[in-house]
Amino acid sequence: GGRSEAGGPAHYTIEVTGSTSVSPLMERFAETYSAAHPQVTINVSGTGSGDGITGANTGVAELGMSSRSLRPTELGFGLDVLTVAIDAIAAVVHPDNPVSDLTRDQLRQIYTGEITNWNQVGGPDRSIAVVSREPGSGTRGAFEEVLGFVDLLVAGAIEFDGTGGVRASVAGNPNAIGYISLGSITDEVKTLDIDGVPATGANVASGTYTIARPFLVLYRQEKIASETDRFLEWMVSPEAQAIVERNYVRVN
Amino acid sequence: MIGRVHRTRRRIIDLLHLVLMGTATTTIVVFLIWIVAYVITNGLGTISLSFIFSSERGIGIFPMVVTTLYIVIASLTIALPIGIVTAVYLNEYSDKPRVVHFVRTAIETLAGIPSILYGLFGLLVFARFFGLGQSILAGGLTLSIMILPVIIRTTEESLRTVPQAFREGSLALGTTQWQTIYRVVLPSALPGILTATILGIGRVVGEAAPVLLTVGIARNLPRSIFDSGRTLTIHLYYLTKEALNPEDFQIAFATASVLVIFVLVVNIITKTLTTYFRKNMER
Amino acid sequence: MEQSPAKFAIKDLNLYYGVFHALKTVNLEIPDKKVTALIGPSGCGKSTFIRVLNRMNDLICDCRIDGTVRMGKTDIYDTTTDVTSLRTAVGMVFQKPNPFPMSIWQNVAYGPKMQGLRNKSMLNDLVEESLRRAALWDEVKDRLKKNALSLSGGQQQRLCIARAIAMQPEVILMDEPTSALDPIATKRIEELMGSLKRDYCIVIVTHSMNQALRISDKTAFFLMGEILEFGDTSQVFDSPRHEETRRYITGHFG
Amino acid sequence: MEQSPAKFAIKDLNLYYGVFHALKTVNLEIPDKKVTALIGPSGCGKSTFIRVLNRMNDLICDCRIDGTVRMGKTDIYDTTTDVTSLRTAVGMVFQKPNPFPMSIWQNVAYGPKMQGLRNKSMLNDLVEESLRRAALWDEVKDRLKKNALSLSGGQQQRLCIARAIAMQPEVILMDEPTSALDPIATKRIEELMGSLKRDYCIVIVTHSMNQALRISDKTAFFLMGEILEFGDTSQVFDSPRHEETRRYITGHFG
Amino acid sequence: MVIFVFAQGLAPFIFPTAPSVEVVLENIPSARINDLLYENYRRAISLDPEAEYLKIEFPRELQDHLSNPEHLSYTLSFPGTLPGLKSRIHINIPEPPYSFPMFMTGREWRPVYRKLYGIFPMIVATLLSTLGALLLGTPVALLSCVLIAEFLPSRLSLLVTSAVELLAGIPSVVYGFFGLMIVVPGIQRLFGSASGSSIAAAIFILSLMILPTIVTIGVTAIKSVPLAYREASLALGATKMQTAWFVVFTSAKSGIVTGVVLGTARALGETMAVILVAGNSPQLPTALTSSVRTLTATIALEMGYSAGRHNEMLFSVGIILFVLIFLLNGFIMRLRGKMLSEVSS
Ligand SMILES: Nc1ncnc2c1ncn2[C@@H]1O[C@H](COP(=O)(O)OP(=O)(O)OP(=O)(O)O)[C@@H](O)[C@H]1O
Ligand SMILES: Nc1ncnc2c1ncn2[C@@H]1O[C@H](COP(=O)(O)OP(=O)(O)OP(=O)(O)O)[C@@H](O)[C@H]1O
Ligand SMILES: [Mg+2]
Ligand SMILES: [Mg+2]
Ligand SMILES: O=P([O-])([O-])[O-]
Repeated sequence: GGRSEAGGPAHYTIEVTGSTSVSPLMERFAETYSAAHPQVTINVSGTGSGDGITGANTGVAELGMSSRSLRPTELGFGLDVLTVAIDAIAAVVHPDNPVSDLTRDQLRQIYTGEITNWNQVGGPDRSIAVVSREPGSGTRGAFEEVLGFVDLLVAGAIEFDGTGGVRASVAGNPNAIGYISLGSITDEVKTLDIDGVPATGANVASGTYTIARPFLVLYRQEKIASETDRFLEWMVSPEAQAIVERNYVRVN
Repeated sequence: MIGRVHRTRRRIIDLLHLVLMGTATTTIVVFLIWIVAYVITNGLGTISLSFIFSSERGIGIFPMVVTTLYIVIASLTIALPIGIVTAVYLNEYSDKPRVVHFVRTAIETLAGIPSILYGLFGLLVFARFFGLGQSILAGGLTLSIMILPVIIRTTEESLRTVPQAFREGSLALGTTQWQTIYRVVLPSALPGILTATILGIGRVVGEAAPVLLTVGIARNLPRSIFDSGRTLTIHLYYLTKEALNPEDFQIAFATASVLVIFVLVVNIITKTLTTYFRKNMER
Repeated sequence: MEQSPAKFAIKDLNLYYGVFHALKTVNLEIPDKKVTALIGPSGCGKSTFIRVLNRMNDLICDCRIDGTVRMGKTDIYDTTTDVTSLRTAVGMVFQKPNPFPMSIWQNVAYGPKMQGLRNKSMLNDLVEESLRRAALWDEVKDRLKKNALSLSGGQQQRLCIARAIAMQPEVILMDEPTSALDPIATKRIEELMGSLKRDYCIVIVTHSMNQALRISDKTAFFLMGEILEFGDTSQVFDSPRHEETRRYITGHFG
Repeated sequence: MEQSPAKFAIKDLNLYYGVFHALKTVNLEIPDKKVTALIGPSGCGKSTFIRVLNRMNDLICDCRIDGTVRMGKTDIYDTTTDVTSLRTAVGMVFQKPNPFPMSIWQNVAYGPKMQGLRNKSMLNDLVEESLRRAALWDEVKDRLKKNALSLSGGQQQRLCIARAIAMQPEVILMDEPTSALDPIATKRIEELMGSLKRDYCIVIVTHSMNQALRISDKTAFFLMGEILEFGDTSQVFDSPRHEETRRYITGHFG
Repeated sequence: MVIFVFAQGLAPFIFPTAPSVEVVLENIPSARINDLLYENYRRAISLDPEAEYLKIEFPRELQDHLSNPEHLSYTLSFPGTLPGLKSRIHINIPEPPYSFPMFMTGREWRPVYRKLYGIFPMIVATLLSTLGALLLGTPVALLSCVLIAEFLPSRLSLLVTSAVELLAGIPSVVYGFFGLMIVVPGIQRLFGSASGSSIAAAIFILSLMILPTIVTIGVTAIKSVPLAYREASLALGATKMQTAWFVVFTSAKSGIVTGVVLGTARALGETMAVILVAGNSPQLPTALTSSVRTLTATIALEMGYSAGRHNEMLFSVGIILFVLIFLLNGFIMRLRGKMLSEVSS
């Protein structure tokens, strides 16, 4: 961040960098906040969770964003962490797919390659096209961790580097199964219930739907300016959390 | 000395080749039309003045247009002078064959390097090492290195086509070498330099991987070249990748249409300017 | 006729293109205010020689030169000689007309401008005078702003001559200025040379015996890089000293 | 001398480049087994005319032709005429030597190969014989695999002649084949023409009066796209019917 | 530039990930490690390299929950409510330098937890998709080069050339987009496979993308062949087609090779379009419908998310790309040198 030389009330720019899944939410935050505080500009760059963490650690950006919990090495940086939202991850299939409910076990087995045909889970006789995210994606990390198949993804799984790619791929392929952020569901795809529990914000909040991950903001308390501090506070305020609620699950 | 049989056979073979060539060319043209039509028919509905000139989320892409222009200007400002001077050096002062050979080899190599590696380099050197962060300047520097080979090669080609007679004519009038280059050689090579510029613009506008790594995807209207920003191509990439809202695909198509139309316009401008200059030169 | 002073004095000139020995021990004195013609079969070194006189061969990288070439008192191949000012004093018209891709006016004004002449009205006068002397003024006076490349071949050649004259050089070198021209244009240019030689030293390369005979005062006959014969044109054509010269002139080869 | 039959009969030939009228009502009969020389000032239409004889002008898009050109019995501009086989019968040597960037052997063998001759030993024989006749065999027999572009200008020109002979055409057209050659090469090629005319009809364009006089049986004098004079070479040179011919031949222009 | 990438990319084969064993506490207010008390400590705790054992004492309430510690090798976790708010203790044991042969020949790319960095499948995929694109695209490109430059009337030729240049200027993301929406479903339907994201789709899109490069450069090369060669060949009674192939095309060989080379470089280096259509599974392809991941795709996919050794490994992948390009360039220079010497000597 930095102060501009222009006159008037001191202008301040907050640099935010990191996760691409957090950045849409952060951009909305930024717009709303800047509208109320015209002296503050917030620059959001979505490059990836790893970059956000490194950026906050090295001071390239004041705030970093991550869509996954920190890894051990990164925890060792000693960054301060603020959870601004919880994002549920929904398993999705093509709307024409008759299957609408899977158990956690079945879901895991599909992703590890133990189940390869839809007829094994009560669907038609078609092989399953498994769609995943790229390694390192926050969404994938949380999904694998919650279902307990970390690094065991079936070898032939298709990997996309974004929610949109996964959704488009599932929407265009009746054999496909994928998982995406709850906030990105559209009627191009059908959301599966897991163990009979539909993926909704309410179910996440109540703890019955457990495939979820946090949206984190990282910073160093001792380095940040007072403007940034106020922005951080605001992000967990009811006003900000109301924005969260539109697509994600609020934190408090 | 040739039989009628052979002549007939030759004719058939020729015809066969012609059919094959026709098929190949038609394939190319059909795919071109398909791609352009696919993108534009899907995107045209969304394009409007406010789509291009509004900064508001979900309505306009003005910040991306501005960032794209910034990047184009930044990288051309850096790459054009360096590229032209290098090309002039290689072509006009090539009295040190070793140096020239080395520079040529370096350029050939640069030309073949995948753009993502330029991105890595820019990220490491400009963004991290020189502390520019992800910014238009870092991106401009990276992209200018990337388009340098294109500019040098194309400029050199056009310098090579400037007849030696022009140089001799000028030097014989007692002008210095620099005057000759500046007044006679460069103006004659202008169409080529223009082509180089346009190719460079096309590359800068179309490139995604290195831009993503060095400029970032900040959606704000950049206020200086030290700000991060999002180019049209990145916007398109980002929309397809992280499509958050149902309408994002519409916007993606519209953005793609804007890009395609931009490329089209740039091409038409080049063609027109080139023919204009050619005409001016020849007749 | 021998009284006019020598403009160029060439002594023991040897020129090599790489290993190829293109000019072999050439000795020659070129008189001022006269037309000197260089004749000889193709590939014998005429162009090479004429390009020695304004150091145009400097542009060819593997070209090496031995011996001395003096213009007036200065050794033009001395390292301290300023090539640019040498070329200012020695104008050249090339075998193929090579006007710049600019307007007619700009073509003629180009040289003086590069020398620092900025005054527009002086330039205008200079351009008009040069074009008049090259017998081109009447044909182009209404379209000085037009591109020079739109002129016909003969007009282009005369434009190049005007461009050379505008520099007010001491010497004009012409390499086969009429080889590609039709009879009428050829005649015009020959007349021009006749009038120019009053002020300048003119050296001309030609493949046409008749042209040499018509316009030159002195003739040098080149053969395989050597000067076989040099003297007054009338003497060379009427009573050549060498059998080869006679055979060449009467068309038995070339 | 007039008894030999006409190879080409040209009647009322008019040729236009766009709006430019390059050949004006040309009528001419070119005899077989003779050398016919075309002379005339630059730009008068000699090259244009010679290219009419093997329809090379087809390559120039804005070129339009009127009148009839017969070779033997066939009208070569008839729409049913096969241009390819016409050109097989009419060989051409261009003003500038233009060997293909391939080996010497491949250059000579190219034409026959394209006609379907595949037999390697027959090709070898043909190449050798053609090169011998073009007086080039001795100089290149050890380096037939070398690139043709590494030959000297004169050798290249002879290679192009060998290439044309290898096709065993009925006619050979040569456009200024010696204009860029040194005396020795020129002489060789002139001798070659002398021996070739026993079997072929030869048409040659030349700028050199002396050459025309030395080698040709018939001479046509072109001026501004018209044939001003045509007849036996001795008659054209010794007693020209037109004043312009006389003036051109004696070097009063061109 | 080379130096920078190399410096970053060679590190994992030389250095271990950390100088000593570290302990990291996540959401644990206090713990006693090797008899030292850490309260609200959020930095990595480096242990004395000489230490012979590691003793961790947890607060009582956590000890009750301690369960099944070996399921993740270095991390002890405690059941909590939400991901990110769990209490965990991580013990970072430094990894030794990675073996370069394993990097090159390893079949598994599991960079996050299992720390396997084998890029062999990606090398194969990169080479196969480039080769495939060349095999499919080059003949089409060359055929139309000749048609455009030699046979089409000049107006039409100009029109087609402009169109092809337009094709060259379209951003690769647009190609990828087109591939994702049209080509991928098409291939799925054609082969009846589970998914259309495959090496076949990558080859198809890549061959489409290298067409304009080869055609534009090839047409320029063919058009710059002197008219004299064509005249000479036609005057020898060769047909236009024979002239086009045996004289014009052969003379333009060097320029055409340049075009093919630049096309190859483009195919080898293409990133965004490939990511969208190839499926990106780091596996050895067994069929045309196998989903594959290329080297460039790996860099672009993971650069933003990677940290530590994983990040450095992506630079190592960059080095491999560099080497491939160098080899390609060397090969071309050889080839061109050969061709030039063929022409000049
Ligand atoms: N740049 C060069 N490199 C090598 N050899 C050259 C070069 N320029 C000319 N030569 C050779 O030097 C000799 C003399 O060439 P020059 O151009 O002086 O001939 P010329 O007398 O002007 O002939 P022409 O009447 O055909 O113009 C020729 O044999 C030619 O091949
Ligand atoms: N492709 C063309 N388009 C338009 N005009 C042309 C073309 N080719 C030749 N001409 C014109 O036609 C006339 C005859 O040209 P041609 O080449 O036949 O002359 P030439 O007698 O061979 O002259 P030279 O002795 O200089 O070779 C010239 O005035 C020339 O400018
Ligand atoms: Mg010359
Ligand atoms: Mg001619
Ligand atoms: O882009 P993600 O890190 O949220 O998968």
